[in-house]
Amino acid sequence: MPWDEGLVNSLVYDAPDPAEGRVVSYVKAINEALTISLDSDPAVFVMGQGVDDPSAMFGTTRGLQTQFGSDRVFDTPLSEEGMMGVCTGAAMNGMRPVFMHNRPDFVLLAFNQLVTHAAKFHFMDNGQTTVPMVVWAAIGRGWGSGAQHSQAIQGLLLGVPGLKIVMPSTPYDAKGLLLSAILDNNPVCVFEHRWLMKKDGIVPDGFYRVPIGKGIYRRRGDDVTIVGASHAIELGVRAAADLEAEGISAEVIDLRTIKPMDEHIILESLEKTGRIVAVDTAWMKGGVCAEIGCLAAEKGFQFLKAPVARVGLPDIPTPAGYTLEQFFYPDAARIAAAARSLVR
Amino acid sequence: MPWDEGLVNSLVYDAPDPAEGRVVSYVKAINEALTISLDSDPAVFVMGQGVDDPSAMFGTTRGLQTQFGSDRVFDTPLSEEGMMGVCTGAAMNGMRPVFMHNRPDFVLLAFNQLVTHAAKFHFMDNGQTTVPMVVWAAIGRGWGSGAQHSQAIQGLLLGVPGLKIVMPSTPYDAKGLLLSAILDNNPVCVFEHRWLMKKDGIVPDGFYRVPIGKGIYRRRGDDVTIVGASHAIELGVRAAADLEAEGISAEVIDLRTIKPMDEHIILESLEKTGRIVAVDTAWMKGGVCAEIGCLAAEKGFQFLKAPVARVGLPDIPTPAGYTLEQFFYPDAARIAAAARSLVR
Amino acid sequence: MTIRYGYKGEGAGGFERYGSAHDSDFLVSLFFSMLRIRRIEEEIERRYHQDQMKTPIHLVIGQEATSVGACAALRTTDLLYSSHRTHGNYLAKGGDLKAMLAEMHCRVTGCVGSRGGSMHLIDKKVGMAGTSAIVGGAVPIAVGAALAAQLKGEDRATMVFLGDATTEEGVTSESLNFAALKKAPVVFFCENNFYSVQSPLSTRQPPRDLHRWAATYQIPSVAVDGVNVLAVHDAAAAAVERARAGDGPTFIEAPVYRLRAHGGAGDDTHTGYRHIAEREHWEGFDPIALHEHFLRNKQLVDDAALGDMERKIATEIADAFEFALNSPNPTERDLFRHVYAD
Amino acid sequence: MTIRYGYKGEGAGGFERYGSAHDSDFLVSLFFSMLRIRRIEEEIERRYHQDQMKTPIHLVIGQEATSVGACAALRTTDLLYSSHRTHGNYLAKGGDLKAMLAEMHCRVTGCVGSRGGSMHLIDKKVGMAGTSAIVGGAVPIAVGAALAAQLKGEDRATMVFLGDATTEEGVTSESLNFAALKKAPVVFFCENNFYSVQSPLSTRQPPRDLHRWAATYQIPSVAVDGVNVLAVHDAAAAAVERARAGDGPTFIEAPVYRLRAHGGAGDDTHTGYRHIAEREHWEGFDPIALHEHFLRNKQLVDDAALGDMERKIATEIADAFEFALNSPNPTERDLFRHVYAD
Ligand SMILES: Cc1ncc(C[n+]2csc(CCOP(=O)(O)OP(=O)(O)O)c2C)c(N)n1
Ligand SMILES: Cc1ncc(C[n+]2csc(CCOP(=O)(O)OP(=O)(O)O)c2C)c(N)n1
Ligand SMILES: [Mg+2]
Ligand SMILES: [Mg+2]
Repeated sequence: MPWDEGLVNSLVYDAPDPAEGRVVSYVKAINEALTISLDSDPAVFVMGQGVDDPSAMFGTTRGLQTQFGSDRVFDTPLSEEGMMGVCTGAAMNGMRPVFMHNRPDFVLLAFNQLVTHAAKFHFMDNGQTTVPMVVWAAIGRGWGSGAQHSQAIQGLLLGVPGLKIVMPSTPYDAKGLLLSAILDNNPVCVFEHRWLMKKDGIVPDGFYRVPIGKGIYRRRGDDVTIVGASHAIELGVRAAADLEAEGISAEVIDLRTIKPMDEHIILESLEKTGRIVAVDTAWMKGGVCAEIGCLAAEKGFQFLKAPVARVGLPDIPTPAGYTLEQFFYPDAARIAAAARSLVR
Repeated sequence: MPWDEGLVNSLVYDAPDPAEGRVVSYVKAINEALTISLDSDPAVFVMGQGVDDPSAMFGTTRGLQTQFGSDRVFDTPLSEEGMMGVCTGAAMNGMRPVFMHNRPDFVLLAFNQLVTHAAKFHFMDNGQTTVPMVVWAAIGRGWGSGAQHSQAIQGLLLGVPGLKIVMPSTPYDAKGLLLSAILDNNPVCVFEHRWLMKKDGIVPDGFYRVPIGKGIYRRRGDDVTIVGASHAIELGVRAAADLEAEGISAEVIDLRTIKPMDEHIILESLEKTGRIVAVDTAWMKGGVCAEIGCLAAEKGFQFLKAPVARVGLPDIPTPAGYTLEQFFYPDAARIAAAARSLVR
Repeated sequence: MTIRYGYKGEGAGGFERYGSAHDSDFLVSLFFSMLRIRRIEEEIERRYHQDQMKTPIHLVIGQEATSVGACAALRTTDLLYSSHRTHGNYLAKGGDLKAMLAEMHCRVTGCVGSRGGSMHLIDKKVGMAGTSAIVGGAVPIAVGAALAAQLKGEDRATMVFLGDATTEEGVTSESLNFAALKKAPVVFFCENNFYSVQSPLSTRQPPRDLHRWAATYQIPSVAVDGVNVLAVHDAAAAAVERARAGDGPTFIEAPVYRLRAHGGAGDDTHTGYRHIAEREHWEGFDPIALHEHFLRNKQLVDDAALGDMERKIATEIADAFEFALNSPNPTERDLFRHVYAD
Repeated sequence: MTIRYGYKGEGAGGFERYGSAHDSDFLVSLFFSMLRIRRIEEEIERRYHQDQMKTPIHLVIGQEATSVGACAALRTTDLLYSSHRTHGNYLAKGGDLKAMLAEMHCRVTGCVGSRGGSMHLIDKKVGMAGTSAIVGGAVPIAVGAALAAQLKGEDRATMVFLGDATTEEGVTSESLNFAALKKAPVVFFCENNFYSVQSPLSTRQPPRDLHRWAATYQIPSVAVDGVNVLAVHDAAAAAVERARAGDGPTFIEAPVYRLRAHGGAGDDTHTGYRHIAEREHWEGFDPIALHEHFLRNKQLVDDAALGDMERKIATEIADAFEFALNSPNPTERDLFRHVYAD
């Protein structure tokens, strides 16, 4: 039940230029990654609440059960922790499960299995086992998602050894990173953002990978570095455009993966700009913003010309109402303001 | 069954000077806080696996059931999430539950109730409800605690609005902070460290409070600030002593509470020393160390004379074996080395 | 097959038997409450596409008898906990319609000041004590509320509504076990509508009777016709009695049918996850039509009476929407309130 | 009362009936396996206070029949998952004693290179596939392993050991439900020793039969005498057969008694959480003594044979401890290995 369908459909993104290649929707890009993986490796299976229903997990799993059968693409009971354990056990025994959730909030029910089991088995049994599994969820926002259906939990998982965390921001990355995640021999969390699903993009046909652990420059600039991932960096790119009008040249780094984090690209850019704004879709305290900010002061101190700035969520639960949401969520303007304050 | 009893008993701490006041063990201090709370407020009850058994939660609940009855001090089924929800429901209806766990690892089973329910109800229902409850757990270390019985999860919870997190380092604080936590009208996590339980300290008789949200100087110094809490700051104090011998004057701040975090005392000290080492018992990435380090570069940048340093756990699960543990856990020497590197 | 989950109750027949025990005012009041909820839901549904209500909705059209029958067995001081499907629970428990619609319109006058939306219709004044948008989230919380009442020696019963899929969440098992262990004064009211969003029971559980499962926790468990408001009431009343008497929890399973989509406006049967024949089959057992039929037979209502009810309800609904639409939005300052309690 | 949880089995009587179906070598081998585990546990216990084994221990003294009987029904290629109480499972499944003791001595030659300690005795070569120190943690994982075998069409059964308290964890209910739904080839072996650490069942669950509870998930469930290695074996064999045949999961409840403390060396009954009379009562139903009695009656063993066994076992144990104690410690480099797989 993507109740936010209407909202998401109302979002507007610049259309990619078909001259540049094959234009595919974000949702279709994910669907292609799943199709290719299921097709190329019998060990892959896809499970999750409603992956076989008419809404097909926002459309990402559309047609998969018909094509690959109900043994490999199946609905699950409402048992997040149990099913996370089932994935772990299957992954420990030669399978490559992809466990899809509507919302990261539901993954919190399975933290014991994800954090204390899936992420640690390979270490605990001295490498006898590998746990190649993907936990996929789409961060919600708007239309009353509220405190219990909008939580971005990447910050909670950053400090968990053994896990990888992927957060795409484009259809190209959504497909390429998901393909990499499914082929990875470790548990990988893929956190999408519901608002990106309306995006179209240039997406190559067939198989390709986007490496896990490598960030990418979305825009080059000299005055300040805006770094983050997913929907936050989408806003960062817009902020950079606004800043340019004021003569502030912002460099924008899309980390693509939060863990492992590409420290090299962050420091490389910081060395040039000396200023950094860390952005994230989650709470600022002790999460991705904090990690980036601390990293800058720890390993890039000699480059820093100004305080580090972070733009994420305030230390407040997500309100459900429309008006309150406008005050709660940072936008491109707030990122631009933060960058401006460092440069001026 | 505290299997690490022998290990903990083998730890050595300097004995407090009886001339300074009443000497009480760390465990007894907690027991006093619980006794006073149960005695003074009929709304308080204590529950947890084995709180009424002969080992009495490391001794902290010794005698409570006999004194206050099995309605107010009771053992629970092995159902962490369910019992966390029970606490939440009871707290929403006039009670003040204290839910005790042997290990923070077990709290991970209850994250859905703790993070998505207890911490958010007061906000979600517009203040109609308050959720005054305490979630207590003792971080384990050594004697094969390993990856699944040693997790310090304060870093995972730092970004959760609505929660408070308390981490005492002395018997005095353990009692005073627990009394404050039980009187607080919000969900408060109290994370003890198993190794501190061997400590004796000067503890006033009867009721007193240590405020939640205020740090304290454990030692004054001019060259570098060592900041953290719990067992980590215990090591920080030892490191400062070693540094003094080398003529490095370290200031040591015990945050006492991780959330809310006393930013003022950190910045006040940083203004003087210009150098900061963030220490924590948990993983360094995206946790308490990262938050402190980011804060320093965000709000204390003008004071910083050197990079921020963090000393916590590497991005590796906890090994069970004795030898591996020695390589895994940072000690006072490692904190001293970090401080030294900033000063030299 | 076309009808995967059919109606197994006694239909109109059941009403005669249960009816005799109740006076006519009560019988009519139950009808009025169901009709009111139905009309409110229909109006919400009608207006939903105007996008003024920026909130998910989970309509209870077809499931009115469970909320109304169960809540008729509760006092205002008794507590009700609920899930995402809150409308019927909130209204039947006595929640204020104006505050409900204002909440759905994201106004500061909403029952929770626009912080919760439709999944958090809470009004503690009338014992609508809490809801969770996380399936199963409210179940242990309700047990905790019951424990509090028990510890304080209050004469208070607590009821929690849960769906069939909620029984798949481990926490529900944990809650049943603890409630049974402590003889907590709680009633687990399971609305079994056979689906979780668009997933049928068959893809989620082996064939089994939910009330038999609950019974293995040593909890008295019954199955009751969920479209018969009288049967629901009597089962709930007995359970609430047991709770008050200190005899512990009860589990009630009520088969019902959701005549609309899981969420949003309109029905989504056409998408193919369930057969149109199944919905039509259940439309033949509309809880309101069945009860009306019974009342007419007993000459307790006639066209005139029904007309009056409809007019009364229509006016109330119109006023409430007007209130909601004319209410102010929250301000930025409101965002910072109630993050922490003093 | 002094004996809260008494033995309800047939005692020696049960052996005759089950025994007839098995050849003498098999009957004797079961005895040898139990005796071996007992002696190993006793030696671990004897040396534990020397603090050379810096690891928690959860002895299975008194519970040997469950591990031995159940594992005798498994092939090496079948998988066994376990909890914190691993010693019996590991040894009965064919785990290497030297690697076990080295692990407990924190040596690099340990079965998991000193990363896991006694709660992670894993040896995939012999199908000792995984353990969790988190109660209930291994249960859904075992179901996942069974699902993998099912999807790959492997002729492989998976068994998971769990304790009575493990049935209180919601995830166990979730696991039963999913296993039943998918007819997963898994056997849930529940050792009901009536206690969770020092907490009796009565403080954790209402009075109920665990196997009846499991049965409501449409899982064939049986109770079997946990001190009768033959009864355990036959029940396990039937369950494993069912799994292989594609008929789905089985739940086996075996009442047993832990004759030692939950953790550590020695018994802790004197601390008062259970009555000394209860332990003494169960000592009268020692699984090894009962089986020895049966074998002697059938003249399958005599003092001489037993003496040989004891000597054989003693030598093996001495060698294994020597191996462990002479094994090198891990180095710092080992810490960084296997954090992530390539
Ligand atoms: C833990 C969790 N998982 C998934 C969801 C998404 N979800 C919302 S309602 C729902 C269906 C629940 O079905 P049921 O309990 O039968 O209640 P019904 O909607 O049928 O009244 C689901 C899966 C959720 N809110 N919480
Ligand atoms: C989730 C969790 N909660 C608590 C513990 C602490 N603990 C370790 S073993 C144990 C007892 C488990 O009892 P049972 O399942 O009956 O197994 P037994 O020890 O009796 O064999 C407990 C409570 C744990 N390891 N994991
Ligand atoms: Mg349902
Ligand atoms: Mg037990």
